[in-house]
Amino acid sequence: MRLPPQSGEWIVRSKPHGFRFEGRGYTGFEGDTIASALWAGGVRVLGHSFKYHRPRGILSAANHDVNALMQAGGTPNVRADATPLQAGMSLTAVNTYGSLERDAGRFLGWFARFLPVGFYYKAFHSKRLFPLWERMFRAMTGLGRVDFSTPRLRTPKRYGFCDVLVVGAGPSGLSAALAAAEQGADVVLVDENARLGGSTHGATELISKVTTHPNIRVFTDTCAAGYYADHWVPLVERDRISKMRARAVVVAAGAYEQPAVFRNNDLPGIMLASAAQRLIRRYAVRPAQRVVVLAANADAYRALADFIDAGIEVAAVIDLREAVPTEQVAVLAARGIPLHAGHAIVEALPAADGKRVAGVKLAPVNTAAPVTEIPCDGILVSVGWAPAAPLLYQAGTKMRYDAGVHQFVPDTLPDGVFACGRVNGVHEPESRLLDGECAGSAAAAHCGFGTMKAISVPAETASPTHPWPIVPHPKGKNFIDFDEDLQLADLENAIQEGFDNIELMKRYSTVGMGPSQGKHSNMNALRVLARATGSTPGEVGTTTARPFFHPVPMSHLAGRGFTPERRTPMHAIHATAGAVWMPAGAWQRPEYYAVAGQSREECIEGEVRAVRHGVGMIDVGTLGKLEIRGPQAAEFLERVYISKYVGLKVGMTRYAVMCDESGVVIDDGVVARLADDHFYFTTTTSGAALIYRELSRWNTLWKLDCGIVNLTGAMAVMNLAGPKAKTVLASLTDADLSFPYLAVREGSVAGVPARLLRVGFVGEWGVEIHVPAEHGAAVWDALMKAGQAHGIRPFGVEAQRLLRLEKGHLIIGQDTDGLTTPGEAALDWAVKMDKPFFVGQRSLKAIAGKPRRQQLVGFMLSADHAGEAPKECHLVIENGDIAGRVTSIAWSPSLSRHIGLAYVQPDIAQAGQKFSIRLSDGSMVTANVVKTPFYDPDNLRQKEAT
Amino acid sequence: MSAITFENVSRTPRAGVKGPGAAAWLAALDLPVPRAPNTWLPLPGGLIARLGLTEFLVDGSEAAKLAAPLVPGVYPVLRQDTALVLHGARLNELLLETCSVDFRALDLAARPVVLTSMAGVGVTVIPGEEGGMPCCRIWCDGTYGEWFFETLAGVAGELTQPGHPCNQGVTA
Amino acid sequence: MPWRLLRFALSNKHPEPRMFTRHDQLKPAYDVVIIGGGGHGLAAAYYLARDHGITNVCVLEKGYIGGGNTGRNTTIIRSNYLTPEGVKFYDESVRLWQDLSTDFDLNLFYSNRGHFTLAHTDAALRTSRWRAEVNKHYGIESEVVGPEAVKQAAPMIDLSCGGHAPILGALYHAPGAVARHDAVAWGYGRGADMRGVEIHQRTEVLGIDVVGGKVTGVRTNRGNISTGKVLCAVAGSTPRVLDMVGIRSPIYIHPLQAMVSEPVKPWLDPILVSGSLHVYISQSARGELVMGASLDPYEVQSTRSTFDFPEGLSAHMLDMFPFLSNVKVMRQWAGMADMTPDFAPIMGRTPVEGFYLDGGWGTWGFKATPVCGKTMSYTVAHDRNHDLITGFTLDRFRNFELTGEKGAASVGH
Amino acid sequence: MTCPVNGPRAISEFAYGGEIRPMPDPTTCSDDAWADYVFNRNGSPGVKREWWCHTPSNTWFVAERDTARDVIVRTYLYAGDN
Repeated sequence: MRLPPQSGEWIVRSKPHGFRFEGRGYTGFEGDTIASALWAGGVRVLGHSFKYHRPRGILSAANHDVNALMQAGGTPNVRADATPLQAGMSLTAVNTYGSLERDAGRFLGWFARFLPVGFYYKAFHSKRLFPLWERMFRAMTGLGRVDFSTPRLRTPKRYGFCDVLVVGAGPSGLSAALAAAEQGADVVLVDENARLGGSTHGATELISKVTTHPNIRVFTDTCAAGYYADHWVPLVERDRISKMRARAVVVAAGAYEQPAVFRNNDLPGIMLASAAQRLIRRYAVRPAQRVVVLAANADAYRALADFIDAGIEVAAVIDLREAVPTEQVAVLAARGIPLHAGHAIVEALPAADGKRVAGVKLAPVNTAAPVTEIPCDGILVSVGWAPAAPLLYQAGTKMRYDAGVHQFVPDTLPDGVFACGRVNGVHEPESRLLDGECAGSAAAAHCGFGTMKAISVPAETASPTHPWPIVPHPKGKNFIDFDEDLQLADLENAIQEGFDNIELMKRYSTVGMGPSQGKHSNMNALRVLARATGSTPGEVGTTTARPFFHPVPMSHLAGRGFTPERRTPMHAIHATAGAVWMPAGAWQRPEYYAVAGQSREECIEGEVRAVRHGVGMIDVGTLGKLEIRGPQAAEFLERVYISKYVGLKVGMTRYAVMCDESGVVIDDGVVARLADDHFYFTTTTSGAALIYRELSRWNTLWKLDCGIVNLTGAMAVMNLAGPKAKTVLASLTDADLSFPYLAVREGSVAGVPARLLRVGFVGEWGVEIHVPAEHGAAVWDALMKAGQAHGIRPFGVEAQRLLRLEKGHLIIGQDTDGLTTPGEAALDWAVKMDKPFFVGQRSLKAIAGKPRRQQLVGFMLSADHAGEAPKECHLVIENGDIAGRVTSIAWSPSLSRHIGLAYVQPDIAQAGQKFSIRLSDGSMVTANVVKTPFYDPDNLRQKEAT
Repeated sequence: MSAITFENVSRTPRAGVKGPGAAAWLAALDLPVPRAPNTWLPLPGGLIARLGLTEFLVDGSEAAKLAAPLVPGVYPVLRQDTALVLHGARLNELLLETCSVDFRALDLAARPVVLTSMAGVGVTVIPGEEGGMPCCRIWCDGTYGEWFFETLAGVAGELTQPGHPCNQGVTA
Repeated sequence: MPWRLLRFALSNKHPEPRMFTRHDQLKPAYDVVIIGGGGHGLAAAYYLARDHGITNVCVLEKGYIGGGNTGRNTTIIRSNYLTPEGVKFYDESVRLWQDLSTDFDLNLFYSNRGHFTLAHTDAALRTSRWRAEVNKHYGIESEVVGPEAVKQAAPMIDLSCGGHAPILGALYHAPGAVARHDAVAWGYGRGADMRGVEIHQRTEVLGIDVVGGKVTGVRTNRGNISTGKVLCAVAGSTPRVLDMVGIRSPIYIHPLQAMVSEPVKPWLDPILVSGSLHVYISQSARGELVMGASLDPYEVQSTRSTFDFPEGLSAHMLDMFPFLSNVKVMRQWAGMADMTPDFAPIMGRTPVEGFYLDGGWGTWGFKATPVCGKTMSYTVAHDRNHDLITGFTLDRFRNFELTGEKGAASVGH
Repeated sequence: MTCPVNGPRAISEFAYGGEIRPMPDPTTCSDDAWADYVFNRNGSPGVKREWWCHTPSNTWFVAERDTARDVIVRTYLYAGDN
């Protein structure tokens, strides 16, 4: 079936590639597609259809032959008509049970009449049986198989920039690119084919001008997958994506040739004339020996020449048009090819095995005249085109139906978007060059390069598209959608059932919803609907064309998938100390430090003990750290926190709670006053970035005389705590450590300037040491060394959680939720309603009168509690109803009791009251409400070093 | 194809300052003050960059000058960022794969400073040219530094592999 | 082979009658006008006619029925919410769902697949337990399970999620299901139509007449109608209709995008949701992977697509399922979501007499379709809020009494 | 999106801060008026004045944006309500 060398053929005959299909060996050439190589090898059945499992061959050879999807090793749904052949490929058809030869699914064809449009909506739905039917469907459905051993592929993704992006390198695209480049624009030209030229073959002079032009970058084998706002067009290449940002886009995407609809129009051997031309010119493959050409336009007669040159016997030309232009008639006369004008194919005749076409039945259009038969092994169809307009639609182009060319054409184009060539309704070869030059020049001018050339493009003399290439047949099998196996009657029935709107018809019949997204079916479906509803295609309109133009692999979309990670300056030290990490946003924090031979619990308990009885240190560098300076710094804090800061003494700190405008607690931290006009304060780890941004917004609005600096990444922080902490620190600092609880001092630690905040979060004498990040590791090491004698231990997030719980301190986000007010969280003491203003104050005033929904309380389980303890978020149950929930609970080694925090109804929130907690298994546990702190109620330990 | 060289210059002295009075204060310290936002000027042994409207970064020995007593409307900014200098023929490709800014469109003569996001991390970039090859100086939050360096180095490594999809001349 | 199909086979002419009667003109007056021919509006019409005998009703649809969020969602159905109000409400919805196919004599492909909400942080795990406990309290199957249970249901998942977000556990909700979304609108539409309700497509409401605080009529591009009762069921466009009657609301519109892969042989049975990775995924009866993520981060009143969306979602998909690298995404689309401050809907009577609201549906409207029809038809028929929706009324905001659904909604759909 | 200070950037570099809504005087306004300010939104499509922040530089500015078409009309630094 391989033809003698064709001029400009794409195959490299010196490079044969062996490959396997359905277990048999074949040989093709470098440059072949899978489909062309198989066709050359005499294979006619490339796959089976989705629903009826009918044999299918090549239809378009233009990347929408969805019936020729193949499994290539681990890769599903490989498009044989567009995928380059590689040596050693092992391929199978996707939609078969068993093999293509013995497809157990063939029986579905016999049941076709049992499966009318939407049949699955109308049956199988008895509540009892549906699961069984569904299992059957799921066994039959789907196309290719995913291979679970496929590794995550990280394909590169890059940004790209250009002045003019030209989509499509056919004649109009080439001439557009050249025109734009000539005017000085930086041009990118993309085409999904391996070579430039589009449907024209050769056009070599223009191509070489384009490829050698310094202003033009060419992307072949590349699909412009969609149009996005501001002229962003992702260019999908074989192994990467370039996200192209253009200043102007020229859509020269051409048109898809459209099939004719007649009985058995899906038999292998029936293909679009353009597909046959591709086989011949690119791959030197003879589509068939003896063909009938179904024509309705000039393109068909141009194609004829190719067929004849390729030595194909053209048995007859059947032309849907009554009046065939004389020059076209002449083409046939010269070669003695019979012409049947005003005729249509009413049926294609299958060969005995039903796996290829063996002849046609034709009859005059719209008459009951006798039918004649012509034997042939191929039918080449050229009856019209549909614009490849998805990008234009996505860009917001208004399209209109042009009855002159029987297609939708751009009516009003968005700013910076241009169209030319077939997609623009221009089909005559010469006109396409002019139209392209015109669009390219306009696009360049739009970007400020040169002025737009005044070029007049002659109107089409005859329509390249037939308005009704559709022939009904009582026995059906006249397919409109080859992806979904939809026949003419299916659409007519859908319309009759009331789905007489293009979108409804699509959804009900699934026309155009297959992998080719309606490239060969939407236009004919639309015509059927228009005729059935007595409206014009223009009135019916088209469905929305969503991205992508062709399906895009997830690996390409995902790219490398950057997931930034933050590390404190002490990260490496923690790692060597055996830290077990837990994620906290972008951070990794030590949950605890593993000790050989000890369980998680033992490790954590050991860390707690170290803090309670000796000394421990935790890295709290993930806290947000902000600095605010200026005459109105205090005023600013006064407005964003619920407590008062104007009166805060220099050298002192104060707990700080932040609400949103509805009075809900969103963050907390500590504010330290370093000078009258200078504060240093912290936020929660998770809140850091957002709080800084929000505070910046407030100050943009308020314009107070102060400036906020974000030091979160610039400062390392460690909390040194425990009865021996003071001793340890004293050995490394010049600062006088007798300063009181909640005070702040500046001094040097291990020779590094530091801010020392006397805090009590964990309930022992403790100090937060803030130093510039570059010194963090050194200071940590020095303190650990100094602490060795005192059995210092680094402690992690879990130990800190427990220590703070013993002190009854809450954690925002764990002991509060999206609706918690300060009052509910037992923070009334911090709320200063007598301030002139703070964010959330007015809302708190509004709800002050209302009864409280819930109240945060501390609770203990009885000392003799045995068995399972409640978990966080177990519910509090009162007389059978939900009365609250546990937010924190832990076994306190210091108190040898289970202690926790819970939200409960106010009427059971008094110390001494009892409530019950329900465990997951339904059993109840009694808890006693107690005052917090649980440990060291008078906070003596954190105030004074012991 | 030549590799991309990475130099970690995080140790060079650095200081920052921001606030409505910052520009005047710097001028009073005899430092040249970039007029336009997001531009920089060279200094003996370093540079001064204007980040946005009222923030400045002094990189190099001159940073010491910022230890001078503050005046109202001037707020010091402790700089602890990771600072990298990247240089090489494939640098532009590296930038295209990690950042949405078109650095080639910038006019280097205008000494631009670019505040953007690279591989998902907020960065300050000063693009330049050296020995006919692109180079740039990048600052990012030090706590992202390690990951940022590893990630960029990883991408750069790929870019030096022949056959890598981004190494075909046509799109370079 | 079911007998229904035999019947199709034995007659050459397709026997099915029109599902929706064509009405060339609007009547001058209706007892009830329903704005919005999506699932909610058609369901309300259906139950008004079926349960309350009110059939002089018209449904006005600007485009085509089911063309809004009904046809754009990812068809997930579940009831494992966080608040008592939410749980009871959605539980009733699931109950109704299970019988709809039979009620309609139309196969909705209601497919019970089981629903996992993956927890990647201890905070998420806590929320999961909170939801599970509340759910169980109201008799709903819902429990916290460990990573091994996730691995069992989806053996091929990468529990470490590429190392970024290890799966610590999940909230498992056995009743979780998916359904063929378009068919829901058609089923309710046909049912309402059969009972005399008029469905008018391509009919746009231009204004609503309010006299003395009371609804008197509706103005459309096809003429004016007088009516005393108007139900607004246009989630995604609610504020525009509320403006017509001068009601202010907290509703703001953010797009929610989704995408679908090429069909592949079924490999994923359950529905998986990851709050941290912003992924939800199920595999349809066609073999397509239906995937969604979180809302777009800013207000937009159009269904435009962005490229950031498939990029981000695919990256997170591959964190969970690296082997999907070669699977191709076929199509992306978007819907417009009515967001509210507390992630709960706004339903029931309003300050304008005779004007009833069914909005604020955020990203949970599809699963509520049947119960909304039930409760809103009751509310309209009796001019009294149905018990199940008293927690969702508009005045909760004026009273600072928000519902606490935020916790549940924040972990996905 | 064009930041008034940093120029045109990919939308991914920006954070949305919601519509700019004047706050009623909390000391004088009624509870209802306050609740309206806190919760209610102008949810209909149209050109709105919004807060946007260029996150790499933490620059807050005003964008006038048509939310019906997601088209930015203009951007400028905040200079007080008007």
